[in-house]
Amino acid sequence: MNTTVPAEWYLILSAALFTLGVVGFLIKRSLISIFMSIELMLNAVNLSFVTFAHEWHAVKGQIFVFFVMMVAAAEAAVGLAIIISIFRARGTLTVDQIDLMKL
Amino acid sequence: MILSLILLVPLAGAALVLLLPERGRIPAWIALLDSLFTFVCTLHLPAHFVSGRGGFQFEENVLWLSHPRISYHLGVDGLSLWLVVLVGLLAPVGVLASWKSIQKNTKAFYSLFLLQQTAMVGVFVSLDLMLYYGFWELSLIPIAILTAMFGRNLNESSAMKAALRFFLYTFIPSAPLLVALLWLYAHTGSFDYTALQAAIASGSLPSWQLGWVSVAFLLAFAVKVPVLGLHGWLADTFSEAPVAIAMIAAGKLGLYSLIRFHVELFPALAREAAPWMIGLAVIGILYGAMLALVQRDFWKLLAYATLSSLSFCTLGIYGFTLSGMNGALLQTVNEGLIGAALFLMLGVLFDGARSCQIADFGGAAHRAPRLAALFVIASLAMIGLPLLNGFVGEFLVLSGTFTGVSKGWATAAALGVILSAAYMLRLIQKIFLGEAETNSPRIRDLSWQETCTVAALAGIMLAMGVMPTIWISTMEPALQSVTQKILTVDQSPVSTASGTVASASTGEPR
Amino acid sequence: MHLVLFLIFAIFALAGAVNLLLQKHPINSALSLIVVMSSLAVLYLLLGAEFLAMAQIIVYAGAIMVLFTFVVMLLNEGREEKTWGSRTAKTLGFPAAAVLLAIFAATILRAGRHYGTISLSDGVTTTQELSKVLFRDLLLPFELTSVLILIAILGAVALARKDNGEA
Amino acid sequence: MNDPMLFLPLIPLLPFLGFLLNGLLGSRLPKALVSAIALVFPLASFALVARAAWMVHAGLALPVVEHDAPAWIVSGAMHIGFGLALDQLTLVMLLVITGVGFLIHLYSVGYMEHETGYWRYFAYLNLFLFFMTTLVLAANFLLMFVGWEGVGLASYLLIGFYIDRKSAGDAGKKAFVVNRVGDFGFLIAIFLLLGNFGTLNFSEIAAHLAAPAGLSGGTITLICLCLLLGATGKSAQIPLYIWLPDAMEGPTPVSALIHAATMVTAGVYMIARAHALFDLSPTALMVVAVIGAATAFFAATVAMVQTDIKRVLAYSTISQLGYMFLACGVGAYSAAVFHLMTHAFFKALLFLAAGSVIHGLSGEQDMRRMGGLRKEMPVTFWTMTAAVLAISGFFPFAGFFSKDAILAAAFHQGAVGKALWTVGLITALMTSFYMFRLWYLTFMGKSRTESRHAHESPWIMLTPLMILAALSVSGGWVGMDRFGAFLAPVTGTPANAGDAHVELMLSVLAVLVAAAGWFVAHSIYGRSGSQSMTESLASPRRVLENKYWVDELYVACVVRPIEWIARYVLGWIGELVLVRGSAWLMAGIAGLCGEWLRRWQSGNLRSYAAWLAAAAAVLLIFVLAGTLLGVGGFAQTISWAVR
Amino acid sequence: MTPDIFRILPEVVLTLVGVLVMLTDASMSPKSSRRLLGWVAALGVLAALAASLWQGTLPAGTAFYGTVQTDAFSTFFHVLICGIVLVAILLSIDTLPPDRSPEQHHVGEYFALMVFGAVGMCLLTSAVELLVVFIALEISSISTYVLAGYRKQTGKGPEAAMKYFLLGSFATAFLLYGIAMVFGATGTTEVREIATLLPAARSHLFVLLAFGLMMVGVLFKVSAAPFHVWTPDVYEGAPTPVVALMSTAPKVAAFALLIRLLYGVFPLLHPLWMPLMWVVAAVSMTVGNLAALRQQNVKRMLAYSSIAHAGYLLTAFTGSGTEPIAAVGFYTAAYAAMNVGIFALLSVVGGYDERRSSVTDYRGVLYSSPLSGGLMLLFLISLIGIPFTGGFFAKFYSFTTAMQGGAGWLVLIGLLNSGIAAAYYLRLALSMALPSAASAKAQGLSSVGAGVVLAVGIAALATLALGILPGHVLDAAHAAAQSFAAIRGF
Repeated sequence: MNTTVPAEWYLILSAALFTLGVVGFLIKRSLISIFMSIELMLNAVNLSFVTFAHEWHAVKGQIFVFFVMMVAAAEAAVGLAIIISIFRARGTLTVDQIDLMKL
Repeated sequence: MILSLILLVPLAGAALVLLLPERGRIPAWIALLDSLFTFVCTLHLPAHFVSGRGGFQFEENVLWLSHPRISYHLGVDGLSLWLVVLVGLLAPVGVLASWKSIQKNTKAFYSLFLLQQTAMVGVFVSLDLMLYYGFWELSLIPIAILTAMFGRNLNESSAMKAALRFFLYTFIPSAPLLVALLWLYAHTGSFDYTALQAAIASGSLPSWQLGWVSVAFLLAFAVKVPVLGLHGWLADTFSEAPVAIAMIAAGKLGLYSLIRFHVELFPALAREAAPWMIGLAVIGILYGAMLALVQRDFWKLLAYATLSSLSFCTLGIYGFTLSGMNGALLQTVNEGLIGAALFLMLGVLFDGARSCQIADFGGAAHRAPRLAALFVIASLAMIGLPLLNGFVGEFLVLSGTFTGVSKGWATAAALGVILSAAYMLRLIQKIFLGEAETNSPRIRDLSWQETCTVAALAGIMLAMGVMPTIWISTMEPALQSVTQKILTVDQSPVSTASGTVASASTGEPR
Repeated sequence: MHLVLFLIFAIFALAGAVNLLLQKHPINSALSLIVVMSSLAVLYLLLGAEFLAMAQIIVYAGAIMVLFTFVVMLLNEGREEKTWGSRTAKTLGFPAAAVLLAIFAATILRAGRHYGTISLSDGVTTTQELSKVLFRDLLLPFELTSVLILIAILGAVALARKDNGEA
Repeated sequence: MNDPMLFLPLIPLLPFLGFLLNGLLGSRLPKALVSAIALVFPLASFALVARAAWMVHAGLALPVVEHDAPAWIVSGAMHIGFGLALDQLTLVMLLVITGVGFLIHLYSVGYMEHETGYWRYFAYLNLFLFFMTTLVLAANFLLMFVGWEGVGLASYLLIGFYIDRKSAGDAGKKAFVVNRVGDFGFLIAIFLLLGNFGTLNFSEIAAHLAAPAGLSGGTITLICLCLLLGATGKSAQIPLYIWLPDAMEGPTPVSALIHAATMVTAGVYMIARAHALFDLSPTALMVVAVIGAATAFFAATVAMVQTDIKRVLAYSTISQLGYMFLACGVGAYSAAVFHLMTHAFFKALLFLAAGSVIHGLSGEQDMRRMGGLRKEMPVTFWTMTAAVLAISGFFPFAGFFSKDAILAAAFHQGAVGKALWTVGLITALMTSFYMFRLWYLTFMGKSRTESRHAHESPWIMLTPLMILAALSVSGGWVGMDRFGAFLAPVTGTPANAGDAHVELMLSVLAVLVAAAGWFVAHSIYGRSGSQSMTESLASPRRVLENKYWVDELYVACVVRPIEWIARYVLGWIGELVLVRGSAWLMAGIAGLCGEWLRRWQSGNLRSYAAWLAAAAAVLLIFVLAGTLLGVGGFAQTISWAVR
Repeated sequence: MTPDIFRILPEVVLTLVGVLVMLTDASMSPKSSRRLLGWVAALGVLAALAASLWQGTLPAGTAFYGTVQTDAFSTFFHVLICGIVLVAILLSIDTLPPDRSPEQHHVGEYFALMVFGAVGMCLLTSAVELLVVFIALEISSISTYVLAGYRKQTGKGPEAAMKYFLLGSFATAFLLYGIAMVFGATGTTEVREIATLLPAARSHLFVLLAFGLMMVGVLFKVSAAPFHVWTPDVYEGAPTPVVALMSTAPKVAAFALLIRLLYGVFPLLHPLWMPLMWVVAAVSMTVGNLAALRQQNVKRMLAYSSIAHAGYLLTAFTGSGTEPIAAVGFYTAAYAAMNVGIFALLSVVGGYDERRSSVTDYRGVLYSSPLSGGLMLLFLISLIGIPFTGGFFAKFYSFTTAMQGGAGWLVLIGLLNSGIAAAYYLRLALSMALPSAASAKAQGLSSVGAGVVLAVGIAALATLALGILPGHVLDAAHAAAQSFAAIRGF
C-alpha cells in the first residue's frame, strides 16, 4: 500500500505552523513562550525546505535546514541569555510589563 | 580667478577665526580685515567690468562632478555685479555693527558671519544651478544659528523660535525648488544656466510640468524676498537676529533670484505670473506701510517697512519695463544699504536701552546727536527723498509701472510714498524728539567706527541719489536683455498673458 | 501508508502547535513544542530526509528544547498572567495573521499543481550525498557557523554572567 | 543761448556749501564763524542773482537754458538731467528768495542768538535756500520735484527745530506728511507727463503743447488736477492747508521765510510755470480759482478770531495764497506772481515784526497779553504799520497794487468771475479787519503784559525790518502793467483789457473796503482793547476759534480709519490669522500627525509584532494581489506571473 | 586564478582579530585596563580595511564554489563597513565606562563582538549564495543583539536587546520562509542561478511570495516603515557608541543585501518592486520625520531620523538602470559618516550614562564645549541636507536618480519631508546654540581621549569630503553599480 501525498499538503502544513508561530508571538505573554513561537516558525520553514528539497531532489534544501538548526541553536543561546538578563533587570518575563521605552 | 578669490577669502577668514584663540578682539579684527579685503576684491569687479558687453564676465568654469554633471561655473553680469559689491560692502559694515554688541563667543559669531558672506556671494556668482542651490541653502544656516546664539531678547525660546521660523520658512519652499532643478536636469542633462535657458527657450520641454517648475522657483524666491503673504519670518528675524545678520537677511538674494532664475529663465511663465506678482507687490507696499504705521516695536516697524519697500522691487521686476527693472535692481541695492544703516543705528539704540518699544524712547537726539542726524538721513533715503538713492529706485519703478503696466496699480503703489513718510517720521519723532523718556539716559551716541560706517553708507546713498547713472549704466544691458526676452515671448503666439499686462512692454516711453 | 502517517503526524504537529499557544505555563508550551518537533522529524523521514530527522531529534528536541526547559526552570517562571498590554495585537495582529495564512494557503494551493506528489518509495537522501555538498560546495557557510557559534558563546557570556562582586 | 557767465548752478550750490560747512562742522565752530558762513553764502547767491538781473536789464535775452547739464536719471529712453533754466519768472522768484532769504538770515543772527542749536538752525536755513533755488531754477519737472520735496524737508527740520518740544515735532511731521500727500499728486502728474510726452523738460512739453498733439482734454485736466493737488499741499490751500498753522511751532524767522515768503508760494510758482497746461484745461483753471477763493475766504474768517499773533499771520498767509490761486485760476498768472512778490515783502515783514515783538516780550505770543508796545518798540511799530497797511491794500502800499490786479482780473472773468470777485472783496474786508485787530491789540491801548519790561530788538534785527518796510511800501510802484509785460514771455499776456474807468472804480472800492475793515477793528479794539463784541457772537465765534473742526475731521475721517484698518484688519486678520495662523496650522497638523504616529510606539513587544505582521500582510497583498489583479500598473509582471 | 582565500581575506583577518582580542582579554589580569583591546581591534579592522582595498585591485570573481563574489560592489561596501566598525571601535575605546568602574565588564567581549559582527556584515555584501547570506545576516544580527543589551545594569539595555532580538528573529523567519519559497520555485539558492532560472520557475506565484517574504525581512533590517517599530526603542536602550555602529553598519550591509536581492535575484520583478519601493520610501520618510517632530529624547529622535533616511535611500531605487545602486552606495557612505559622527558626539556630550538625553539637556552645549558642539552642528547640518555636506549630496544624488526614473512626486514628497525634518534637527542644533546659564560643563572632546578625537575627526572629514569633493566615492559607487550591470544586461 503505497499512497502518495501531494507536496502541497506538506506546504500547507508548513504554512499553518508558520502562521501559528506568528499567532503565538502575538498572544503569548511570557518571553520564553514567545521565543518558542519563533522556534515554531523556523521549524515550519524547515518543513518547507525539506519538502522542496524532495521535490527538486536537491540536497541543498536539506543542508539549509541543517544550518537553520545550527543558527537556531546559536540564537537559543543568545536569546535565553537575553531573557535571563532581562529577568535579572526587571524581575519578570511578562512582555506586557516590559515597556519602559515607548513613544 | 577674482570671483573664486571673493568666495574663498571670507571662507579662509572664517577658518582663521576658528583657528586663532579667542583673546581680546582678535576674531573681530580678523573678520574686519578679511571683510575689508574682500570688499576691495569685489571693487575689482566694477573697475574692470566692460559695461557695454552682454553676457557674463570674469567667468570661471571647472567641471566639478561629471556624473551628475555639475560645474563650478562662476560669472557676473550687470545684474549681479553690484549685488556682489553690496555684499562685499555690508560685510565690514556688519562687523563694525557687531563690534560693541557682540562681546562673547566672538569666534563663533565671526566665523559664521564670514561663512554667510561666502554663501551670499556664491548665490550671486553661481551660473551652475546646482552650485547656486548649494550656496542658497548654505546661506540659511549661519543666519539661523546666529539668531539662536546671539538673539537679542533675553527670552531664550523666542530667539529659537525666530531662528526656526526663518529656517523653515525658507527651507521648506526650497524643497520644491530642488525638485524643479532635478526635473530640469532629468530633462536636459545639465545644470548650467545658459544651457538650461536655451533648453527652456527652445520649447522642447513638456509645458505643463514646466509651469510647475517655474512656480516652484517662484515660490522659493518669493519667500526669501519676502513677497506679501510669505513674510511670516521677517518680523521675527528682524526682532531677534543680531544686527549684522538681520541687515542681510531679506531682499537681495530673493530679488536677484527672481530676476535671474525666474524672469530670465522662464520668460513666458513669468509673464503669466506677472499680474499676480504685481498685485501682491502693490498690496504689499500698502499693507507693509500701513502695518508699519501702527507698530509699537521698532524692529517690527522696520520689518514691515522693509516688506513695503521690497515690494517696490517686486513690482519693478514683474512690470517687465526696462525702467522698472532698473529701478527694482537699484532699489535692491538701496534697500541693502539703507537697511544696513538703519539696523546698525537701531541696534545701538536697542543695546543702550535694552528695549525695542518705541514708547520707551524719547528725546534721544540730545544724547545722541550724530546718531539722530544719520538716522534722519537714512530714513529720508528710505522714504524716497530726491537726491538720495531711495528716490531714484522708487521713481524708476513707479514711472515704469505707470507708463508701461498699469496706471491704477502705480497710483496705488505711489500712495505708499505718503505712508512711508508717515511711519518713518513717526519713528524719528518718538525716538529722537520730545522729552527724554526713562530709558533714554542709557542710550549712547555712535562710536567713531559706527559713525564712520554709517556716514560712509550715507555718502553712498547720496552718491547713488545724485549719480545713479553710474550704477544704472552697468545694470542696464543685462536687464535690457531680460526685457528683450519678455518681448520676444510676447510676440510669439503661444503667449497667453492677460490683457492688462500684455500691453506692458510696449508701453515704455520712447 | 504514507497518507496515514502524514495525516497522523501532521495532526500531531498542528495539535502540538495549538497546544503551545493555549498552554499557560511555559513548561507545557515547551513540551508541546517538543511534540511538534518530533512530529516534524517523522515527516522529514517521510520526505526522505533521514539525517535531518535524526538531527531534528538530537539538536532541536534534544539540545535546544532542553535549554529552554532549563531556563524556564532556572527562572522559575510560573503561569502566564492574563495581561492586556496590547490591544493592537488583537485588533491588528489577528487579522494580519489570518491574511497571512490566507495568502500562504491560496498561493500554495494554486501553485501546488506544478509540484508532484510524495510517496515512501521516493528514496532517501543518504548522509554521504549530504556531506558531499556540505563539505565541498558549502564549505564556507559551514566554516562560518563557527564564527556564529563563537558569537553566541560570547554573547551568552556577556549577557548572562553575573557581574556583581567579581571583576 | 547758453551763457556761461551766469553761473546758474552756483546759485543753489553756494547755500548748499554753507549747509555742508555748518552742518558738518558747525557744532565745533564759534558762533561768529557760523553766522559768517550762514550769511556769506546766501549773500553770494543773492549777488549772483542780482548780477543776472542786471545783465537781463542790460539786454541779456531770456530764457537761458542749460543744455549740457549732467545727466541724473537715465534709463532706457528716459533721460532726465540736472538742467537749470533762467527766465523772467525764475528771476523774479530768485530775487525774492535770495533777497528776502538773506534778510531773514540776517535777522536770525540776532533772533536766534541764544538758542542752543544755532549752527543747526543756519545749516537748515541754507539747506532750504539750496532746495528753494533748485525748485525755481529747475528746467524739468523732476528736478523741480527735487526742490519741491527738499523744501518740504527743510521746512520739516525747521518746524521741528526745538527738538525737545513735542508739539514742534508733531507739527513738523504733520507738515511733511501733508505735503507728501501733495507730492503724491505731483508725482502722479510727473508720471502722466512722462507717459504722454516722454519728457519732463518744460521747454519740450511746451513745444509739444504748442503743436497739435493728440492729447485728450481729459488727460490734460487730469495732469493739471494732479499738479494742483501738489500745489495745494505746498501752498496750504484747501484741502491740504492744515499743516501751515501748526508750522508756527518753528522759530519765527522760519515762519517768515518758509511759511510766508517763499516756500508756500511754490505752488503758485508751479501753476504759473505749468500754465501752458492749465490754459488748455478750463475745468482745471476753474477748480484752481474756486479753491483759491474759498481758501482765501475761509482762512480769513479763521484769522479774525485767533489770539496767537503768529497764527493770525499764518491764516492770513493761507488767505493771501488763496488770492494768488484765484489769480492763477482766472489766468492772471502775472498778477499772481506780482502778489506773490509783494506778499513776500509785507508778510515777511509782518512775521519778522511779530518775531521782534515776541522777542521783546521774551517769547509771549498771545495777543491778549500784549498791547501798548508802540512806545517800547517804535521801530517795530512803524515797520509793522507799513506792513499792515500794505496787506490791507491801502494805496499806495505794495499790497494795493497786487491785490487790485487780482480782483480786477477776476472781475473780468464773466459771471463766475464776478462771484469770485465778490468773495475776494469780502475777504479783503476781513483781511483789513483782522490785521488792524492785530495792530490794535499789539501796539495800541494799555500794556497787558505781566510786569515784564518789553524792549526793542537789536539793530541786526531791525535793519531787515526797515528794508522790508521800504519794500512793502514801494514794492508795488513798479505797477502791474510793467510787471505783467516783463513776465509776458513766460506767462503770456493777460486776456483782460478792461477799460480804465472800471479799473478805477474797482480800485476805489477795494480801498474803501479796506478802510471799512479798519473802521470795524477800530470800533471794537481801538478803544482800550475792549472785547465787547465777543459775547454777542459767541456761537459763530466758537466755530471759528475751533477752525471749523477741520483738523478733527481729518483725524476722524482719514487718520483713525487708516490706523484702525492697519491695527485690526491687517494686524489681526492679515498677520495673526492669515500669515501666522496658516504657519501655525501647518506646524500643528504636522505635530499632531507626529504625535499620532508615535502612538504606534507603545513600547509593547506584542504590538510591535502585530504591526510587523500587519505590514507583512499588506506587503504580501501588495505583491500578490497587486500583481494578479493588475493593480498599480504592473502589466509586465502580470503577463509573466500568470503564465 | 586567485586562491579562494583571498576572496574572503578581510573576513579572515577580522575573524583572526576577533579571536586575538578574545585571547588577549583572557590573558590579561582582571585588574588591568582593557583599552589595549580596543586598539588591537581597531588595528585589526584597519588591516581588514586595507585587505578590502587590496581586494579591489583583484579582478572580479567568485570563490568557494560560487558562494562569494568579490568585485567593485563588495569592495565598496567592505571598505565602508570596515570604516564604520573602525570608527565605532575607536569611539568605544574612550567612551565605554572608565576602567574598574562597576559598569565596566566584558570589554573584551564587546570588541570581539564588534569585530565578529563585522565579519557577518562584510560577508553579507559579497555573498552570492542565499545560505551564506542567511548565516552572515545572523552573525551580524546576533552580535548586534548582544551589543544592544550591553548595558545590562539598566532596565533599558536588556529590554532593547530583547525587543531587537525577538522582532529580529521574527523578521528573519519571514526572510527564511522567503528563501524557502524561492528555493521551492527554482530549486536553487544561488543568486545567479535563481536569476537565470526565474523566468522558467516552477511556480511564479512562489516567486512572488518569496519576494514578498524576503522583502519583509530586509526592510525590517533597514528599518523602513512600516517595519520600523523596533528602531526607536532599541536605539534608546542601546549604549550610544553601539548605536553609532548599529544604526549604520548593519544597515549598510542590509542595503547591500537589498540591492543584491533586487538587482541580483529579482531584476525580473523590477516593474513590481519599483512601485513597492516608491510606497515604502514615501511612508518611511513621512512616518520617520513626523514622528520625530515632537520627540524630546535625542536618541529616539535620531532613531526616527534614521527611519526617514532609510526612506530617502529607498527613493533611489525608483531610478532606472544601475544608477540607483550607485546612489544607494553613495548615500549609505554619507549616511554612515554623519550618523556615526552624531552618535559619537552624543556619546561624548551626552555621556555613556546619558546625563543628557532630552533635547533641552543640550542647551548651551555650544558654549560649554564649543568643539563638540560645533561638530555636532556640522553633522546635524549634514543630516538636514544642507549643501556642501555629505548629507546633501547623498540626498541630491538619490533624488536625482529617482527623478530620472520618473518618480517626480516621490522626490517632491521626499524634499518636503526633508523640510519637515529640518525642524527637529534644527531644534536640537539651535538648542545647543541657545545661551543657557543652567548648562553644566560638558565633557570636552579632547579630554576624553585620542580614540574619540580620531573617530569624530574621521567622521567629520568624511562628511565634508563627501559634500565638497564627492568625486572619488561617486566613482567607486559607480564602479560598484557597473559590476551589477556586468551580470545582468541593464
